[in-house]
Amino acid sequence: MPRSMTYRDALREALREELIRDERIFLLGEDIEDPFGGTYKVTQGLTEEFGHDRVRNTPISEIAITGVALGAAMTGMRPVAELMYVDFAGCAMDQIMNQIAKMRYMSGGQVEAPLVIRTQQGTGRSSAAQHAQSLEAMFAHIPGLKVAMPVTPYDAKGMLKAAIRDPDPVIFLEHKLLYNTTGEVPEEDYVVPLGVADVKRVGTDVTIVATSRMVLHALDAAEILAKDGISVEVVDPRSIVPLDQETIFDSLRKTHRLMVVHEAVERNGWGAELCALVMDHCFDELDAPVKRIASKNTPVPFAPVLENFVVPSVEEIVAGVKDLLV
Amino acid sequence: MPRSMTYRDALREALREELIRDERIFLLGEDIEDPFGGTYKVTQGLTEEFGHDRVRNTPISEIAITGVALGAAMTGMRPVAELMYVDFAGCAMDQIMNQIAKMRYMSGGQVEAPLVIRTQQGTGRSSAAQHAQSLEAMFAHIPGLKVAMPVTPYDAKGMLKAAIRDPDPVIFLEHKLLYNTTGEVPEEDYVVPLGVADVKRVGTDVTIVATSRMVLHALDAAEILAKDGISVEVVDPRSIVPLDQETIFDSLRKTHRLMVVHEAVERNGWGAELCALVMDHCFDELDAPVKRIASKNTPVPFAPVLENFVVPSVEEIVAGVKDLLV
Amino acid sequence: MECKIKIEKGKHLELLTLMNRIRLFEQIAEELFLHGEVPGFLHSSIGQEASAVGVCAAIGIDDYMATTHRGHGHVVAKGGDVNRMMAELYGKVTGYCRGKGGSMHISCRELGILGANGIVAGGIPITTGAALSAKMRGTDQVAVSFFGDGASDEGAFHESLNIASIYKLPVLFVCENNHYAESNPQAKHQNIKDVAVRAKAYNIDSVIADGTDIMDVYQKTLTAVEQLRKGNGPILMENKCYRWSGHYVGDPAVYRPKDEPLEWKTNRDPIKLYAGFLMENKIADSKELEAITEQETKRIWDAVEFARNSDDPDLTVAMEDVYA
Amino acid sequence: MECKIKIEKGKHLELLTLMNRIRLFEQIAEELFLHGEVPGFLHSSIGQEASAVGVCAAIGIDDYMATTHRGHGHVVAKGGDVNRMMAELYGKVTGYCRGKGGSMHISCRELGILGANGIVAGGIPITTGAALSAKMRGTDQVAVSFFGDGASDEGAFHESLNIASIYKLPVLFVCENNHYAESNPQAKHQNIKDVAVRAKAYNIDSVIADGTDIMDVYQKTLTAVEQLRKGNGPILMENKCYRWSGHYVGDPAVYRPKDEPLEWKTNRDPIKLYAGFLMENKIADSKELEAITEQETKRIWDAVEFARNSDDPDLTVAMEDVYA
Ligand SMILES: Cc1ncc(C[n+]2csc(CCOP(=O)(O)OP(=O)(O)O)c2C)c(N)n1
Ligand SMILES: Cc1ncc(C[n+]2csc(CCOP(=O)(O)OP(=O)(O)O)c2C)c(N)n1
Ligand SMILES: [Mg+2]
Ligand SMILES: [Mg+2]
Repeated sequence: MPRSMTYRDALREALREELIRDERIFLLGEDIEDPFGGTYKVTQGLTEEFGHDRVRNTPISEIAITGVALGAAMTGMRPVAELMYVDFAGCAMDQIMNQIAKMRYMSGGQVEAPLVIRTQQGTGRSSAAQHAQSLEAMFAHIPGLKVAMPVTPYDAKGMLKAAIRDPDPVIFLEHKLLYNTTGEVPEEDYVVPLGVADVKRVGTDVTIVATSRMVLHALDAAEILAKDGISVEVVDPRSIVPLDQETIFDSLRKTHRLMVVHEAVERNGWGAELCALVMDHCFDELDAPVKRIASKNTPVPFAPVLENFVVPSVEEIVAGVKDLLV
Repeated sequence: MPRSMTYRDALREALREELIRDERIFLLGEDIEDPFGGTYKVTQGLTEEFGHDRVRNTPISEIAITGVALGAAMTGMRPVAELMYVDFAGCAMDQIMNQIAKMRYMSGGQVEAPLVIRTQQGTGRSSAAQHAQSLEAMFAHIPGLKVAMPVTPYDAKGMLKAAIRDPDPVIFLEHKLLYNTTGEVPEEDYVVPLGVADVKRVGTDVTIVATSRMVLHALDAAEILAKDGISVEVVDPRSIVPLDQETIFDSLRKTHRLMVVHEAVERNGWGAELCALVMDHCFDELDAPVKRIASKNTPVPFAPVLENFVVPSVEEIVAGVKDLLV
Repeated sequence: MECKIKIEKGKHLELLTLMNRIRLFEQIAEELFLHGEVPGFLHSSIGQEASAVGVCAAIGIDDYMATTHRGHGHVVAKGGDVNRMMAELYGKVTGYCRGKGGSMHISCRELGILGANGIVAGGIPITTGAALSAKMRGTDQVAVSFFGDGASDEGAFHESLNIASIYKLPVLFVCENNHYAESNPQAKHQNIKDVAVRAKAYNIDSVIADGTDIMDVYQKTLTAVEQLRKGNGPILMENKCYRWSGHYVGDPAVYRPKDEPLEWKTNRDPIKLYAGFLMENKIADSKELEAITEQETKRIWDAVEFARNSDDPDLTVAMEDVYA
Repeated sequence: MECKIKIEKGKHLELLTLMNRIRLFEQIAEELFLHGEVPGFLHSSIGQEASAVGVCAAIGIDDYMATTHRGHGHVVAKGGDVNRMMAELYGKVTGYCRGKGGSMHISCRELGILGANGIVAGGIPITTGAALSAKMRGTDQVAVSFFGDGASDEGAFHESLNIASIYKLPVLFVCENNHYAESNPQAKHQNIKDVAVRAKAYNIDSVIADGTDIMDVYQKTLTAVEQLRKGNGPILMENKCYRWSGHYVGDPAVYRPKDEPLEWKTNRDPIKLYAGFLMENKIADSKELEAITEQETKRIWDAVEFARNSDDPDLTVAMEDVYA
C-alpha cells in the first residue's frame, strides 16, 4: 500500500530498514545523532532505535568521516557517511577522489569500497556561495564513483537502498529544497536500481532531461507548455553514473529535440557531457542543437533575488523549449 | 633573439624575471628550495638568488599552502604556490574551490585574490592513479578560477607571466612529460595573455582542438595525415578559462569538422564542454558530430602497457580524423 | 573581574558599548529572522561578547581579523558599521558585500576584516597567510583568527598552526570554546578539556581566558599581541564561553541540559558582569549604562530601517566580481 | 640493545631474516630501477628495517596495516610475498595489484595490508576506519598505520588521531621519524623534536622507540598492542630512524650534510646492530647469519626472475576493477 510521505521520511525509512536488514551497516557524520537528528533531520530517531554505535556523531572532520568510512568498508562494514553539505566535500576531496574512488582499481580488484556518502546540495534557501553548490559533475568526472540524484520520495527511498547495497562507492546527492516535498512510497521493500532512468512525463515534441530538483521545474514547464499544445517528455536519469543512455536516446529518437536542465553551473556541468554523448551516438536524430539550461557561471549569491536569477527558472525552460521548436 | 630552451627553463625564467620585477611576488610549496629545487626542478637556483623568504618551503600541508597563499594575496602580496602534483589538489580542494575561487565574489568585489597555483599533471611516467591525473575540467567547473595549460616553452613562459600578473587566481597546469621538451623563447620580456588560442598548425579539412601534451600528439597526427593528403588545423586554446571560443569557431567555420583531444578522462572532461559550446554556437557549421578523444574512464593504471592504453595515442587521433571525414 | 592596567573611563564605556551593540544586533536580527524578514541562516554570538570585544580592543584597525559563521560580534568589535552589516543580512546592495555574501560572508577590506566564513576552520589558513604577508612586508601588523572548539578538530587548524609556528608568524589563533560544535558537546568531539593544550603540538605559547570576563580577555590579548609584534611567533588563545542560543537561530538546542544555559545566563552574562564591575568600581553609574543600552538599541533599529529602505541589488550584480 | 622478554632463537632468526629480506629487496630493486628495468618511482626504506619488522612482529596476520609511498619494508614485514611484490614493481599481471598499482599501491587483502598510499597521510584515516570496523565487529584486531614525520603535518593526521581518541579505537599510529620530509629537514617542517608530543593534543598515550633497535621497537610495540587489545584507545608511537638513500631512487640527497648518512650507516645500521646483538649474546653465530643473507639474496633474485618472466597484464585488465 503506497502512503504519502516526505522525501525526508522516505530517506529515513530507507536507512532504518537497511539498518535492520544488515548489521554491517552504520551511519556516521556530523550532528546526526539524536536528539538533534541531523541538520536536515533525516536521521532523527535512529540513534534511539539503533544506538550510538551504529548512528555515530563525528567531530567536524570531513577527512576522517570519509577516510574512516573507507577503512571500515574495506574491512567488512557498510558505512553510510553523511557530509552535511556537498560543499564540504572540498575538505574531503582527497579521500573521495584519490582513495575511495580508486581503491578497488589500485588494488587490482582485491578490495571493495561499498560505502555511501549521503549529502545534500542545491540552492533555494539563501545559503550563499559555500552552502549551495551542486557538484555532481565533479564526482561524475572521477572514475570509480557512482552518482545518484533522486527527486521524488519514491526514488529517494529506493535509490538509497540500492546505493547501500551497491558494492561500489556511491555519492548520494539529496536536494535541500526537496526534504519537505511529498509523494507516494510503497510499504513493501523495493529498490530503484542505479542506472535506470525514469520517464517522469510522456511527450512527443521535445525531450527534457533534468536532474534533481530541476525535474520538478521541467514538469511545471511541461504543464505550461501543454496549454500551448506543446508535448514535452521529461526524462529523469536519476543517477548520472551509471547513466541510462538508452532511455534518453529512445526519447530523443521520438522527439528529435533535446534540452538538458541542471542546477549546477553550466560550464563543464553534466549537461555538457550529455551534449557530447548525444553527439557521439545520436547526432543524426537531432533536429536542433541540444539546449543547455543551467545555473549561470557564478558562485551562488546570497540575496534571494540574485540567487533566483542565477538558477534556472520554469520560465527559462518554457522559453527554451519554444526556442527549440522554431 | 629567440633561444632554444626547455619548458622547465622557460618556466624558471618566467619566475625569475617576475621575482625581479615585483617584490610582492613570492613562491611557496613543498621542496621548492635549493639545493633540491623542486621535484621537477623548476625552482632550482631561485632560493640562492632570492633567499628563503621569497622562495619558501612549506610543510606537507596543502591546505596551508593554498590558504596561506590566499591570505597573502588578499593583503597585498602576489604568491605563486606550488602543488607538487595536481592530484594533491584533493587535499586542498576546500581552499581552492570554496575560498580562493569565491573570495572576490563573496566579498562583493572588495578583495582580490591575485595568486597562481602552479602544478603539473598527466601520465607518461608510470606514476599510477594518484600521481597522474589531469583535472582541468574540475577547475573549469568552478567559477572564479582561471585555468592555463601551456604546451610549448614559449607559451609556458609567456602564460606564467600573464598568470602572475593577473588579478584573479589562476590554476597553472604544467605537464610532467613536457619539462624536457625544447622550443624557442625570446630574450625580451613578453606575455602570452590568457584567453588567446593559438593555431599551432594551419589546415583546411579538419580542426583538432587539443590541450597540453595532446597538442604534440595532434601535431604528430597531422603530420601523418598530411601524407594522406588530409589537411589538419590544430588549435591550442592554451587556457580553457578564459576560453577563446572565436578562434576555435573560426577554424570550424573553415573545416566544418571538429575533434577535441585531451588527456583527462572522457566522462565530464573538458571535451564535453567544447561539444556543448559548439552545439550552442556553431551547430549548423558541423558536417559531422564533434569527435572526442580522451582517456578512458578509469583511474590511471601503473603498468606502462596499461597506462599507454588508456591515454589517447597518435594512432587513435589519426584514425579518428579519418572517421570524421567519411 | 580584575583590571590590573590603567584603562580610561572612556575606553571602558567604549568596550561596554560594543558589547551592548553586539548583543542588540544579535537579538534584533534574531527576531527579524524569526519573523521571516531576514533570509538564509543566522548564528547568534550572544553570550560570547566579551571574547569578541576583549580581543579586538587589543588590536588596531590595521591589523587583520578573520572569523566564522558566528561572526557578527567580531565584525562589530573590529569597528564594523551595523548599517552595512544589517543590510548585508537583508541581502541589500548597501551591505558590505552588496548582498552577495550574507551573514556568513561579511568582510570589510578597510577594517582588515578578511571575512566570516561558511566553512568551519576555512578562515584559519587565510589569516595565517595575512600574517605572513604582514611579516614579509615588514609591517608590525598582526592577524587574529577566531574559530570554535569544533573547528580545532579540522585539518585546516592543524596545518595552519604548524606552518605559523615554523614561519614564526604574528598570528593570534583565538578559539572561542563554547563547549559545543553545533549539537555535539565538546567531550564528544575531542578528548581534551582545554583546546589550548594543542599548542604543544606546535611548540607555541598558549593562554586561556575567561571568555565571559572582558577584562581577562582584554589584558591577556594585550600581552599576547605584544609578543606577536616582537616577532616571537604565533599564540593559541582559548576563551571559555557559552553561546546562549541554539547553534543557528531556530535551533531549539534540545541537546543541552536544561539548566546549563540558565546557569550561564544567570551567573556568567558577560555584559552583566562588566556592568557590575564598572558600577562597583564607580567607573560608571547605572544611568550611564542605561543610556548606552538605549543608544545602541536605537542604533540597531536605525540599521534595520537602513536595511529595509535599501535596494535589492540589481540583477547585473549577480554577474559581477566572478573575475576582475 | 636489550631484550627483556623471552624470545625463542627461531623468532630472533625470523626477525633478522625479514630485516635482511627488506634490505635486499630494496637494494636490488634500486639497482634494477637505475638500470631502467623498473618503471615509475621507488622509495627505499633502507635504514628503517627495524621499525618495520619490530612493529609487524608484534601483530598478527589478522591485524590490519596500512603504509605509505615508502612501504616495501612494511609489506615484507607483514608477510608479503616478494615474488608478487617484485612483479608489481615491474607492472606485471602476477603482481599483488595485477600491475595496476605499482610500488606506491601494493596491498594484500589476505594479509590485512590495506595498502601503500601515494598520498602523504592518506592511509591514516583509512587505518582508523579499519580499527573502527574491528571494534564494531567485536574482534580483537588492531590496526597499524605507518607514516613519516612529514605526514604528521597533514590535516589527515590530525583528524584521524582526534577521532580515534574519541572513539577509543585500537589503532597504533606509527610515525617513522627519519628526520626528513622529502628534502625538508624536520626542523624546517615542524617546530618540535618529538612527533610523539602531538599525542597530547588528543589525550592519548605515546611512546618513542629507537627505530634502529629492533628489540626496542618490538618490545614497545608488544606493550602498545596489549593496551590496544584491552580497549584503552589509540597510541602514537614514534620510531626515530633514518633513510639511507635519497627520498626516491635517483635523488642524490644533496640537501643533507655529507657526514650525516655516513654516521647513521656506520653506527646505527639496524641490521648490523641486531646481528651484533645476536652474536654477542651467543644466540647465533656469523655462519648462521651469513646463511640468512645468502638465502634472502637468492630469494630476491628469484623474485626478480619471477617478475621478469611474468606477463604484462592484458589490455582488458585496464578496464576492469573500476566498478564491481
Ligand atoms: C567544513 C565544515 N563542516 C561542517 C560545517 C557545518 N557547521 C557549521 S558551524 C558547525 C559547528 C562549529 O562548531 P564550532 O567550531 O565549535 O563553532 P561554534 O558554532 O560553536 O561557534 C558545523 C558543524 C561547516 N560549515 N563547514
Ligand atoms: C598529499 C601529498 N603531498 C605531497 C606528496 C609528495 N611527497 C611524497 S613523499 C613526501 C615526503 C614524505 O615525508 P615523510 O612523511 O616524512 O615520509 P618519508 O618520505 O620520510 O618516509 C612528499 C612531500 C604526496 N605524495 N602527497
Ligand atoms: Mg563551539
Ligand atoms: Mg620522513
